[in-house]
Amino acid sequence: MSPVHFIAVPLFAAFLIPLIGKVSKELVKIIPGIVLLYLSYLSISLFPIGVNRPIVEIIAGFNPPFGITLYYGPIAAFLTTLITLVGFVIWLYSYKFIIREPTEKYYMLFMMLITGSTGIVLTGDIFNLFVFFEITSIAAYSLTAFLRDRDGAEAAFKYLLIGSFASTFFLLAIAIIYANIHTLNLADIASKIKDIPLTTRLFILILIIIGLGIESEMFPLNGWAPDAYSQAPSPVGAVFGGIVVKAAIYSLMRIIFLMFHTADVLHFLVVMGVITLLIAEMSAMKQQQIKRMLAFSSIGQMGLVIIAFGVGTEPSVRAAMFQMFNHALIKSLLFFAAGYLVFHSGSKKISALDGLGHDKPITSFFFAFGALAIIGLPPFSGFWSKLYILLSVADAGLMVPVVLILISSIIEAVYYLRVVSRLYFYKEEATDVRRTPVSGLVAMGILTVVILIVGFYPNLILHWMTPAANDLLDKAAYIKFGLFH
Amino acid sequence: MEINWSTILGIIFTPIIAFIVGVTYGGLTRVITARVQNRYGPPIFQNLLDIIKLYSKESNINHGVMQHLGPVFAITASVTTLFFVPVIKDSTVFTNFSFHGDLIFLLYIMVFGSLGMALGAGQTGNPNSAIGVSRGLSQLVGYEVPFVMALVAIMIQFQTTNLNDLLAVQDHFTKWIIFQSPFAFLAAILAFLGMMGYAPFDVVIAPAEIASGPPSEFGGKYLGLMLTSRSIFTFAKLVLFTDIFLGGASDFITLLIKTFILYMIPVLTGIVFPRYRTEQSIRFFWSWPLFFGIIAILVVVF
Amino acid sequence: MNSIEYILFITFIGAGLTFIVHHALPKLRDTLAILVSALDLYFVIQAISEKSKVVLSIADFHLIWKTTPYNNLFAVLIAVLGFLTILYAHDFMSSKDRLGYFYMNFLFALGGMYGIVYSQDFISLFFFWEIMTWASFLLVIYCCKDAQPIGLKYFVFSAIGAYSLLIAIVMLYSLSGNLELTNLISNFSNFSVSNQLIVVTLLLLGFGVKSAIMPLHVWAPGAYFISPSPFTALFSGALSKMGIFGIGLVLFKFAAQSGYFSYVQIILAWIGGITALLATFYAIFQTDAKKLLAYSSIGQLGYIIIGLAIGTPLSIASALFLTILHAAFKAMLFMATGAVYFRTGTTDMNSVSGLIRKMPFSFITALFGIITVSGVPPLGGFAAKWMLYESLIQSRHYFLVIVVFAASTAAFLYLYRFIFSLFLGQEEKEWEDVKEAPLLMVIPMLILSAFVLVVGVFPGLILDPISQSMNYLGNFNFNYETSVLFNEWGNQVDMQTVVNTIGAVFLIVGLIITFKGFKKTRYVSTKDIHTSGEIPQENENLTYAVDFYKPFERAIAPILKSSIDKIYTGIANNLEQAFDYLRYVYTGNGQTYAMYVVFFLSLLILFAELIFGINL
Amino acid sequence: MIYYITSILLVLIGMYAVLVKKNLIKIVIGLSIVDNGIHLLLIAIGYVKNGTAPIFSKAGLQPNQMVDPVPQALVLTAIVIGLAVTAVALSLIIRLYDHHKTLNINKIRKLKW
Repeated sequence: MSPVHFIAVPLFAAFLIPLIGKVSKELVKIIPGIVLLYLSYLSISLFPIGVNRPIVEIIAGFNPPFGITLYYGPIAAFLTTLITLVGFVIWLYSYKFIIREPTEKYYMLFMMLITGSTGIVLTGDIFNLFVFFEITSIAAYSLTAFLRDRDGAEAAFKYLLIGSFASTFFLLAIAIIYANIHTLNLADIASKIKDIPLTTRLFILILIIIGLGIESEMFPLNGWAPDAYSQAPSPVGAVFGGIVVKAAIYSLMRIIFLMFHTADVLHFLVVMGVITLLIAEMSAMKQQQIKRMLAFSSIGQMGLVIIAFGVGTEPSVRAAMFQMFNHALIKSLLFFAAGYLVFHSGSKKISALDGLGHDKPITSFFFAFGALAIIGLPPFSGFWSKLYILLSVADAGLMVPVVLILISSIIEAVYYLRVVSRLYFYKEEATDVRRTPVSGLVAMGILTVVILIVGFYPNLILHWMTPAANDLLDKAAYIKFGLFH
Repeated sequence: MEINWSTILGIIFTPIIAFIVGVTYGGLTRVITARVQNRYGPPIFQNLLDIIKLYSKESNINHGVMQHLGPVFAITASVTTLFFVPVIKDSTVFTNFSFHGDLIFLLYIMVFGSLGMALGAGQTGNPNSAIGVSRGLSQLVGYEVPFVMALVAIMIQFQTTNLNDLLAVQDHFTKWIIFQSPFAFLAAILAFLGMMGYAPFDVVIAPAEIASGPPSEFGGKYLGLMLTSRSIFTFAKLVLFTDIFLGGASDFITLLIKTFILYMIPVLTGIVFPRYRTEQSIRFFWSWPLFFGIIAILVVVF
Repeated sequence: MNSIEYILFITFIGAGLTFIVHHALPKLRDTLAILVSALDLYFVIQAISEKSKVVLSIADFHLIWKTTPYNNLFAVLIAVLGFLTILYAHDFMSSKDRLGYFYMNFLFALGGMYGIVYSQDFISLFFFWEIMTWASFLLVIYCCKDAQPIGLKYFVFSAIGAYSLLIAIVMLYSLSGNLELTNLISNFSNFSVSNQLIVVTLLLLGFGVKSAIMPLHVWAPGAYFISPSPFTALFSGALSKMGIFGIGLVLFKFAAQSGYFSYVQIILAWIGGITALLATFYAIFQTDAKKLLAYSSIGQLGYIIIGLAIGTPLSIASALFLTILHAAFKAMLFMATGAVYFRTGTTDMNSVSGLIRKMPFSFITALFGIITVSGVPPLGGFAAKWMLYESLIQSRHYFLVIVVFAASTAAFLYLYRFIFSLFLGQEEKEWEDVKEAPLLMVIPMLILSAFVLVVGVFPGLILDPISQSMNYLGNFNFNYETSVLFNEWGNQVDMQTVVNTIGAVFLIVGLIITFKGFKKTRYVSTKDIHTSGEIPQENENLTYAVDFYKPFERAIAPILKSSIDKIYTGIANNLEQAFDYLRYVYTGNGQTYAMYVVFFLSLLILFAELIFGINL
Repeated sequence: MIYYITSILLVLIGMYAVLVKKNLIKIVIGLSIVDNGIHLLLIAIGYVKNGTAPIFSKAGLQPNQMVDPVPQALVLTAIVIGLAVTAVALSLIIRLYDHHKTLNINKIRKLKW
């Protein structure tokens, strides 16, 4: 049992799937589930160890800073657990949802995405980070276009265009770093970053913010996001919102806290977070399509997370991670429910959802539940993370963001409740006789139960957030463990 | 509970006196109006005769229990008002319950009757009654405001809300509140015009237009009861104003003089003025009387 | 487990259970809901003597619930009203669908209120505040499609309120690191003046939205109008009182500690006064009974706020007295209206008329209700109004008392219209077959009617717990006896004498007039009226209802011209328009997005040192 | 030095193509040029004048006489990735052309706002 499995097993599965596809279609569908189940088990069993003392795995036999390392600390433990668990639920949902051929490609790309995301979270090497980023991105581009329709291709191309920009800038940053201090190990860079001249360092910082900010959906770099979210199949939307963005934002924050941990940078993050949040929520207000609305909401939530990270105190980072956790669950639930609502109504339009609440009560209930949860109403888990974010932001003396966050929450409530009321109170004759498959309902049910349980016992999660937050904030420990000193 | 004979005497005699005086004043009004308009007019006791005639009518009709009770509400309010006003200053008999209630209580109990009547009138289903009630209530809002302002000014000035305390203050005619607080008196007396319901504020009952309005469906014993109530209520209001502004009265003669003078104000105004429309009368009450009320309060405050 | 735990546990579990039971055993659903509310009532009363305290650790916070006299006062109010309204709902809702949803949210709202009143820290207060808000929101949108925009408006205003509460809470937390009420109260005087002012303002704003004070009231008429009547009774009677509960707490526990308290008092009192006056004026011109009552409710809460804001013992007593009374009489009126709706299917005052003989008990309830609202003796309303006026005059608020008096005189107008339009007037053919509401609907109405009568005669019964809770709020003492009220100058009103007098005269004259010529007194129909010689046709409409107060409307036309609602709608529309323009930055052209990236990059590079500083 | 300048030039040329050209193919070419520019930059970083391959091919060879091997490894990886991206991009363009019958990026904007 070692953290390498998180990367190796899904990668292996990804390559295996097309081969198995020749033998049995059914097996193709099941294998990702087994893989993710195994990874979930692995992540949970490794969790206590990683939280106590980071596990640093050496890949190719070279000791750091020369070799590639995996750094499995508290935050990585938390994020891998989140990714694998959400991944498993997404698989459960996809099981009956992805009925369109070629399913083996879907699952292959899905496995690659998991590989890339866990890789991003685990790696201790900046170039390795880039590679995993590219794996994730390429899988994501392809998944966006999975439905082979006109809009999917368009969305995928935009995503690709901007994504390539991101990778270019990120690679440029890596090149400049390497040119100056001849190392690629994150811990090593962190310890030597001060050797680089100031202007170069500024340049690196900007390139990294742009490069990783694109995947973190920071405004104005997030033009691709609404299209990709809304055109990809619903489970993929959940993957983006629940997994990819989380990994991206983690990597951005990891690098910033390791190398550029100054008050000005953090303020910049807060400002960008607020702008992202407000613009996204305002744009979501008048959306015609439900998944596009969810996409904007997702961007907005990321803005919230960025704000909380930007405050940079221990409680705020803790709150940010808690929010990431909640958002991953809730947004997945929303995408799941929206997927079947769109499926049943036969249109992506919000106006087509009228009266589905009577026709498809369970799916609609899940959507309504998710909507209430993401608005941050008690007793759902979203309430606590939002509360913690607000408390920590205010504690840092930033009352203006607090007010703006709450204003955006009101906007968010308005557009979500509009959809919910359409579901239940705009009556229309039901025509659709297809039923939501059990696997989809189970997936949504699991998320619902978790959201409720966490809502009542936030300590279950919060308890683990403190070491994770410290892991992110404590640069010295990272360098110490990462370099085997 | 010990039996207090003076209280019992008061309870028995006050309404009777009030009724007789009220009815006589009512008759006088008709005579005076006639004389001013160069007519001969009915005898002074015509009103009393009317009431007796109405009571003696054998058959009566009503439209339901609220109409049946409407006049009862009215007379209850009249008599209760009367009981809580000290009729004769320092008299053990005619003080009645005035120590157990105050001006604000009186304000409320005075509208109790109108509301009861309004309910009764409402049940008759006669549209004219409803129109009359609508007008009456609107006008009520009009004149209550300056009246309350006057009362508030007085209450603040003398630090009491009880009529007996006000009477005690006015122990000499120079200390009458009409002289101590003339603006309050002005506001109150203008409101009083509205309260009495003579022209120009008689749009409520406007006989030619809405067939007497609220009372139009009442006849026989009901109308008799209403007129009785009206007489008692007129007297009660006059006594109230006398107590507040004119220092009350220590004996019946003074009381009659003072109330008669007060009573002539609305009567004479009514003779010479044409009728206001509802909104006009509301606007009227909210112009000069309101202004006087504000002045009265400001005078007290500074 | 102690009583508070039982209350919270039973209510929330009960709420979930009713939803499940609705799908499994629909027959048991109503019984279960009634049982839950009855148990709540039992435990609320139990809690008074028990002095329970609950501490629950959730996240990093200690949630504390405790009984104090002030809490108990409101808890009893909620419990009684909750029980009666659920009893009432049994028949009222019987023909509706989605009853599981209805009862679940009803109980959630109840549970939220219990959580609020017993809470001793701001986290649990806010937590339950939100639960109450969304439960009530879900009930507001319960009925139909038309309710959706109204519900949304309610939710948005509630959210504004709740979030200003939250900002205040967050500020308090950052200032003192703690959210327990007792701690905050003792720390409050250490905060800087501006912080104190901001916190108090935000808290008042938050609680003010729920109690619908004037510029924030626009959600109320619609929400009261569209929600199902049993809930409207609870909504107006108890739920809006949570705002009052909070305002009382904020004013006397927090604001009173600071130097500018008198300014807060004056501003709040005037806001209350204007609320009372304008809401009354609006109420006069409504054509729907429920909307009329909704505006009336806003106005009455205005009086309560005045009472609290003035802050003399008598005024606080009057405010709390009115709080309890308003819960009773507004529930009565909404229930009576609901009964009319139940039988006729409408609450439009222009179409319903003459129900008095068909629905006598509803009429009596409505009559008692309006007498109480109007403040005419001998019912409870008089005591409340009397104390309010006396305290206003004695605390030298001369002009405010005029405003209040004008408002409560103008209230006669809408009250009369309410009862006249629904119950009096022409008995029309259309409503010939209307019957009295079912027994279970009548019983709660009559119970409340009896209550207002008893309170009217013996205000002291209610003033006992009120004076206890006032002692909890601060050192407020005032003089009263079971049926005698005193003002600060020592003048009194003896309710016993008043009631005896009124009762005696009424009885004597009533008996005389009834038995005089009893046999010759005939009842005739309302078509048999004096119409100046014309004989009314069978189908001729003789009801005077449309534009009932046209003259008055003409008189006060300038005041009615401006509408706060329109301003808000304008703002909301403009904002949405602006948002709509904003999303045009997402042009759909991939190249533009790439341009954004490059533009952002160059911007950052240009201002790198400015943004990221030189001490990187 | 010339390598650095060339690589920056390449990046700029690529950027120009991406931002200004309307044809999807040209945009993808632009992306590739940007990629190549950065690859060149990476190689240039590791380049040592007159250095040998980073293999101890003969005795007495000092490490500072060798070209840095790491950038080369990076570039190899990056080239592979760039290839993959280009492949995906081209396949997407094929599909876009199927649906839209055009390669003009201004006309492919069904998803907006």
